[in-house]
Amino acid sequence: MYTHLQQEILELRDLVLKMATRVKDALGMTIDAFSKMDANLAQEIIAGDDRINELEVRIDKTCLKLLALEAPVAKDLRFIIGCMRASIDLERMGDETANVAQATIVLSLKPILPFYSRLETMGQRSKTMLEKAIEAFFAPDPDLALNVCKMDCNVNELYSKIIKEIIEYMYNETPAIERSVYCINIARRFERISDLATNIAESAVFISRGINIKHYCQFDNRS
Amino acid sequence: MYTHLQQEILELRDLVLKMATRVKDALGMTIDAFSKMDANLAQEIIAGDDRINELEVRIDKTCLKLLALEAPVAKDLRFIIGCMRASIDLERMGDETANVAQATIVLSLKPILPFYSRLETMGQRSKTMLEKAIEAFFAPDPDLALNVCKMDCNVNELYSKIIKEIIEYMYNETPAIERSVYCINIARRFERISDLATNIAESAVFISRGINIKHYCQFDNRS
Amino acid sequence: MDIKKIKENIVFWVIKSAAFLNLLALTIFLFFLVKNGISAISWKFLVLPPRDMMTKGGIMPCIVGTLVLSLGSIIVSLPLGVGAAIYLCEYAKQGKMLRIIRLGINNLAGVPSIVFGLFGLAFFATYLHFKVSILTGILTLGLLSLPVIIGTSEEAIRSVPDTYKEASIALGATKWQTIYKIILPSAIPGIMTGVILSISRVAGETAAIMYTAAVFYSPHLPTSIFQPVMALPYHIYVLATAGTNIDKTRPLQYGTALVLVGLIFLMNFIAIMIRSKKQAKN
Amino acid sequence: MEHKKKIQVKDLDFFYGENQVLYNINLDIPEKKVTALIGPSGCGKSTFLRCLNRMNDLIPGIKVRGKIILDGQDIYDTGVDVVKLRSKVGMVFQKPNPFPKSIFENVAYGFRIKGIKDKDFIDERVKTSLRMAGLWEEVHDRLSSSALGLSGGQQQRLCIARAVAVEPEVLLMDEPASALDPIATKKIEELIYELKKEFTIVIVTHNMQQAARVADYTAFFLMGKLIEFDKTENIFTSPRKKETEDYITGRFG
Amino acid sequence: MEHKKKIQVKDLDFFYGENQVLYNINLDIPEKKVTALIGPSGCGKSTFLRCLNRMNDLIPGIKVRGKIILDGQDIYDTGVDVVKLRSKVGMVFQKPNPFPKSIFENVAYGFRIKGIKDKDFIDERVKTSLRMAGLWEEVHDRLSSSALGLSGGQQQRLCIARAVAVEPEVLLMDEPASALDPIATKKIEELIYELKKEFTIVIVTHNMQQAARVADYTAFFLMGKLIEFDKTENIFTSPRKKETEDYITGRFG
Amino acid sequence: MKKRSIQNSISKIIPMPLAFSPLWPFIPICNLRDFSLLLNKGRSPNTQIQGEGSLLSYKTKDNIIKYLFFLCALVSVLVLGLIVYFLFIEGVPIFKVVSFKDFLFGKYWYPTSDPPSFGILPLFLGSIYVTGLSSVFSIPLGVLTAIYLAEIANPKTRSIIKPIIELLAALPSVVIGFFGMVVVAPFLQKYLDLDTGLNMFNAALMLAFMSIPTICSISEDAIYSVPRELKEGSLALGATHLQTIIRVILPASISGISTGVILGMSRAIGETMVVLMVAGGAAMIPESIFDPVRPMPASIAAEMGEAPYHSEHYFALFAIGIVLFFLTLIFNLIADHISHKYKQVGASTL
Ligand SMILES: Nc1ncnc2c1ncn2[C@@H]1O[C@H](COP(=O)(O)OP(=O)(O)OP(=O)(O)O)[C@@H](O)[C@H]1O
Ligand SMILES: Nc1ncnc2c1ncn2[C@@H]1O[C@H](COP(=O)(O)OP(=O)(O)OP(=O)(O)O)[C@@H](O)[C@H]1O
Ligand SMILES: [Mg+2]
Ligand SMILES: [Mg+2]
Ligand SMILES: O=P([O-])([O-])[O-]
Repeated sequence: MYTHLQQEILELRDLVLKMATRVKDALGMTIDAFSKMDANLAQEIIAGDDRINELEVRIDKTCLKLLALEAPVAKDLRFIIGCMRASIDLERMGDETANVAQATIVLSLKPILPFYSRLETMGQRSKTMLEKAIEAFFAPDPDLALNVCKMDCNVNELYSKIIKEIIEYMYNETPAIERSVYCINIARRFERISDLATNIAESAVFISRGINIKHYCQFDNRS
Repeated sequence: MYTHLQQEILELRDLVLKMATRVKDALGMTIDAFSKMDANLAQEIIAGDDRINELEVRIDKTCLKLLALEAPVAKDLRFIIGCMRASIDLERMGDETANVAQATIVLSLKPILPFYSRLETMGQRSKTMLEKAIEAFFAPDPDLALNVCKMDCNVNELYSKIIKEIIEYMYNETPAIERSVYCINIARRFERISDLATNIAESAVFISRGINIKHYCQFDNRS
Repeated sequence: MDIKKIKENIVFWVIKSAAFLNLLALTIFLFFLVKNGISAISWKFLVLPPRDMMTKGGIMPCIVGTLVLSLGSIIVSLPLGVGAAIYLCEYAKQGKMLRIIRLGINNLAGVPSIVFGLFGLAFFATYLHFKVSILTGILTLGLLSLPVIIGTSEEAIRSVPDTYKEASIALGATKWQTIYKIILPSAIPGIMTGVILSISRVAGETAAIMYTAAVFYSPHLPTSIFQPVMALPYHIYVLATAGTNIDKTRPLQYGTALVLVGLIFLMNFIAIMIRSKKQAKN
Repeated sequence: MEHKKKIQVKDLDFFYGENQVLYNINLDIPEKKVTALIGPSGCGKSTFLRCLNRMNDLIPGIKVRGKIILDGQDIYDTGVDVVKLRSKVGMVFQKPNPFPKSIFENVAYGFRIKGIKDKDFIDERVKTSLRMAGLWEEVHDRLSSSALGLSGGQQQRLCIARAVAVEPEVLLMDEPASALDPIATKKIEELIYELKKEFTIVIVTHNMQQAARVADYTAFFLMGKLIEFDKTENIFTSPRKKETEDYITGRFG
Repeated sequence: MEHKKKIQVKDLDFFYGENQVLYNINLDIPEKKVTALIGPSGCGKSTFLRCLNRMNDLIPGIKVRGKIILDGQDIYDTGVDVVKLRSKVGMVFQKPNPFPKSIFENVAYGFRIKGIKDKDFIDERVKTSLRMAGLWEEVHDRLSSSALGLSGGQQQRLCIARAVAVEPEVLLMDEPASALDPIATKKIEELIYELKKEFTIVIVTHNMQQAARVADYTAFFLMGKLIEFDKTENIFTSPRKKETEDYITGRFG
Repeated sequence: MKKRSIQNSISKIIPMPLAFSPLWPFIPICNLRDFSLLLNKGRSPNTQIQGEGSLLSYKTKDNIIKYLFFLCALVSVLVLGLIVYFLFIEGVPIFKVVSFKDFLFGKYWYPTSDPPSFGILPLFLGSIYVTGLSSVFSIPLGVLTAIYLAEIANPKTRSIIKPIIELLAALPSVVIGFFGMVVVAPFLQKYLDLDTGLNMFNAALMLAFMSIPTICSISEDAIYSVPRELKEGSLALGATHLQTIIRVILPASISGISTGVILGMSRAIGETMVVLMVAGGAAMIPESIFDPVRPMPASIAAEMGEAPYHSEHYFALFAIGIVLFFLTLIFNLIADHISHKYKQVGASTL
């Protein structure tokens, strides 16, 4: 039997998908804007964040409504809760892209610094993670999701290295200190984005298996 | 009539209260450790984060169970969802205190820098916000919660000022660059903590009034 | 639309007048009975035996005879009837045996009372040598009222919800404890109703006692159950058709009829009270 | 209220003899939406529902005060044809109550009493109605067998088909699924979801979750008074009145 | 299973005549917990429940295969005294069915049939049982009035008191709240929550939400087979079997 | 089991009527109090479900009780059998005198003339005619009144009239016969200008008066028990009350109504006293409804007194009894069949 709860869950799914796509696009654009030091594009990203926020509110509302009216259980319940969490994470990612875009605007006025390309790589990595996390979320594919969690370590390593590099650079190039600080911030943003992508992957595991892998990064902790 | 759902909600409330208290204490200790540059205390905080994470998992599980088994509506539902959100925020705060503690350990090896006291003030502010947010959450008191949201602007201003100050300082005191970067990070952490406190305050409004004030910071956006 | 309404009104009017006609007939009936009967009834009429070729005196032996016959018949039919009803409701399993028993009871209920009279005459009076006597009458009437008793008892027992039974069994009661402690107490008002109705039916029964128990005239009360008795319904019949002076005894006839009808109405009234009390309780 | 009002109830009081059971009800029932009436037992839900097609008229000694305006006309006006009103405001009852006739005749009943003879027309409408009630697939090959042979859930859908056949504008349902098992209930709920495309539906239900699932608007009654009327979503996420909150969260009583 | 097993059901098959309705059921019912049986209508829940105190014995032509071990003894052994078994395994039915006796006599019935005469003892036990059933406050001043004068919910609690009075170890309940309104239902649910401190409870329910609310363990039956048995929490958040998932999310049928 | 309490406890254990019953010698073994005490002796309750060997297990006792009740139930069948047996024993000898065909189709009933003539056709037809004629009155009146009571009358009227109708059913037939004789007959004679008021028409009226309550109260039960839901279902579809009665309520209760009608007729056909007193008693085939007739029960009742024991006349009367018995049997079987085949329908219960 095909129930209207299923219908509404599909609609919820569409909303989350839309939001995820927006965030993914925003992240892509952010990396673009950063690599090309394109202030206009960056401006666009900042402007677009509102629409992401709006989607978050709508998703929240839909989830609340479904929880209140349909008393969902099992898969349905897990999906709805997963969506609630994912929308929080996605919203935060949106904010982070806006932050990066903000920094990009400041940086675009000055010449580029040598570690920009490393930062871009990091951005790409986090973008890949986000893409995979979204894929895992909608499949839902717990194995892929676990992969995403594992990728997070790489990004963290990369992050540490870049920070070290930037700080070293700062010692030598004092005039670039402010910009370097911005860059540290950008690196931090990308690192956070990959963290958040990990969260989404965790939600994917939760949806498909009903288990919570937060703080564990493995399947078998069912009580 | 007194139902067992109410009983279980009280238990959930106790759990969240416990977690909130832990986080509050951790934040207090963090500010302490920072002001006294006490590496041991900082170590303790980092070790204590696990217990906060554990509480988050327990709260999540309880909420999921209540949603699945009790089909809560209205106040009960809002409270459970509020708790889910609050636990995510609190967990994140726990992480942030651990981050600050980490930075404190590094900084404690070197002499103190002039803007430490400003940072401490900022920490105190965010702590006040957290305390008020928790109070608003458990009362629940939407007006107090709204106040917390408004306090966030102050903290943000303070943050901008501090960052500017630190960057200026870096230009003059090149050897302190690395420590300054750490300090920027700490400032950023405190700012985030006040953001997260704001989130909790938003949850408080949601619980008591059933409206979502995310991205609006005011009551009247009920459709 | 209006045609519908008019049609409806006409039909309802017809229906109402049918009901009215019934009541009218009853009223006429009672009117004549009471008007002519009431004057004949007196204390003496009730307590004296008939005299002067039944043209004078009272109907005391008839009243006594009717009471003896009807109460006696209940003693026969009640245990058998309730027992049968319990069997049918509580023990019988679906099958051939049950079908046969049911068929037996249903058809026994339809046997005309005159045929019961013939049977009583042939079996009890002649074959068992009970003669025309109270005993023969009691047994005949008892069998005649058996289906009524079974029917009402069965209904009363069936109306005890199955869930009572299950509850009792689930508490660890045996089947007989359940029947005795739960089912019968709940069924008693229903059974009582049946008993009273069957007494009233038996009391008015004529054809079945004509050749089994009733006697034309006896100045004394019987001293044993092997003697015949006078009975109210038979007395009416005798006075009205076979008496020596039909017109002269007419007031007596009316009086006797009124006594009989009064007796029966009284019992029915009690039965109705019991039943409505029970219904009010549910 | 954002939607067109189909029925407006104004200052409705209702008495059984001396006994007042509805107090000053004001309520606008939106068109082509499902409106649920909830509340504890004996609060007057059924009574209110039965006011809407004057089924209460059958009970002697009732008294009605106030107005119930259906499409601009007060149904309690003198001169209103009750029979016509009832074919405009259909009703489905708690227990499935198909007539002891064939499935086809059950659905065709509404036409028979209207004196419609056109066989093709009736055939067509019976078919459409059974389709609407989601029953066609299950019964199309045994239309002439007795309706009593259907399962409880099917019988209830048959009753819905029967009510729908005469093309009412409003459908009243008094706990239409309370006698059914969960799967049959689910089917009825899905059916109501479909039917609201065509009809204005008012449903009484004991089951709050059911109201939550099927209704667009929910009215909460307590002791003959209308406590709160709002979008179902609002009632179940953030009711305005404490009584409503207590009732739906099970703290009541 | 973390808890002590009160009843172990092993390879249970059940037939009504030729018609098999339970297939190879294996299930351990934990002590002093509430175990709910859910499943679509006709899947054999009631039949299974009634196997546990041999109430099915009343139906002619049944056949049972397998073992039901209560406290180490197979209740289908020859030589088992069914009457004793039933006073050890009490039962509460779908519709409240107090005897048409006084409230006191209803609860005392279990002692009467055991031939217990000790008045003080009976008084004491009646009182305790009514307390347990949460009814004492409501009825203590009218113990000798008829039980039929109570409301439906009170009657059902009286039936629970009656079952509890003879100190059974296991309480079977077949949809104990399905005939009650939501508020009375809530009370019964809360009562079950209390009773599990003393008794092992097995409850059949049509209402999945009810199973979710009251049960510690849930067994899902489908067409006479036990599909899944687990902690209620797991069943309702992440069942292992697709059938269970489909059923509890309403996709079944 | 101790001896002391047996007598004492019978009356406590056995319901009063049973205690009086001829069956009581069987009953002491069911003294359950003693029994259950035995069962529980020396055992803490609820520790074991294993039964132990008590003196007489409750199963045996339950079986004996069951057997007793079975015997009670069997009495009806037994009696019916005896009735048939004795009717035949006493009735069949007549067929040595007259052939079965002549008996049934002979037009002359002169049992006392010489030679006697035993043709019961006039009696048989008398029964049929008088019953038929009474049905003409009783069926419409009975059914319409039933409809009135169940559907149209307001509850208060119904609660008054229903018991009155039931009272009517309890009127002894002899009184009705008496009424027909002394009130109706002179009236008919006077206003219709007849030779005698004691005739078929009068008898039919009185029989109708007698069987209306039967028809009415059974039909009323059937109509009234049509579930409210069905009626409301029809009204809610916009049907008028009359349409609802005709299209829904009557079809749903038709089996109960037919049962009532048939039972009413069966009662009329077997009725003795009324026809004995008012039918006029002429053993001829009637030509008009105002002719006197002598239905079968009347013949038996009137002549049995004069027929010498085991005379031909006596046998003949029993043979009439056989015919009457089977006639009513057929009616009852039909009623039975109808009420079984068309069970009362209701709203579905789940
Ligand atoms: N025919 C009637 N005569 C007199 N009083 C009535 C009648 N029907 C209902 N009532 C009373 O009117 C009040 C409201 O009854 P109603 O049936 O409308 O309640 P409800 O909310 O539908 O309850 P439920 O949920 O039990 O169906 C109750 O107190 C009831 O006792
Ligand atoms: N007395 C009986 N004789 C024969 N078959 C029966 C009997 N009782 C039940 N059944 C059959 O056994 C199967 C299981 O019935 P059961 O009553 O146990 O189901 P259930 O799961 O309790 O259903 P419900 O939820 O409707 O109570 C059904 O198919 C039913 O038709
Ligand atoms: Mg982390
Ligand atoms: Mg923000
Ligand atoms: O994104 P952050 O919370 O790490 O600043």
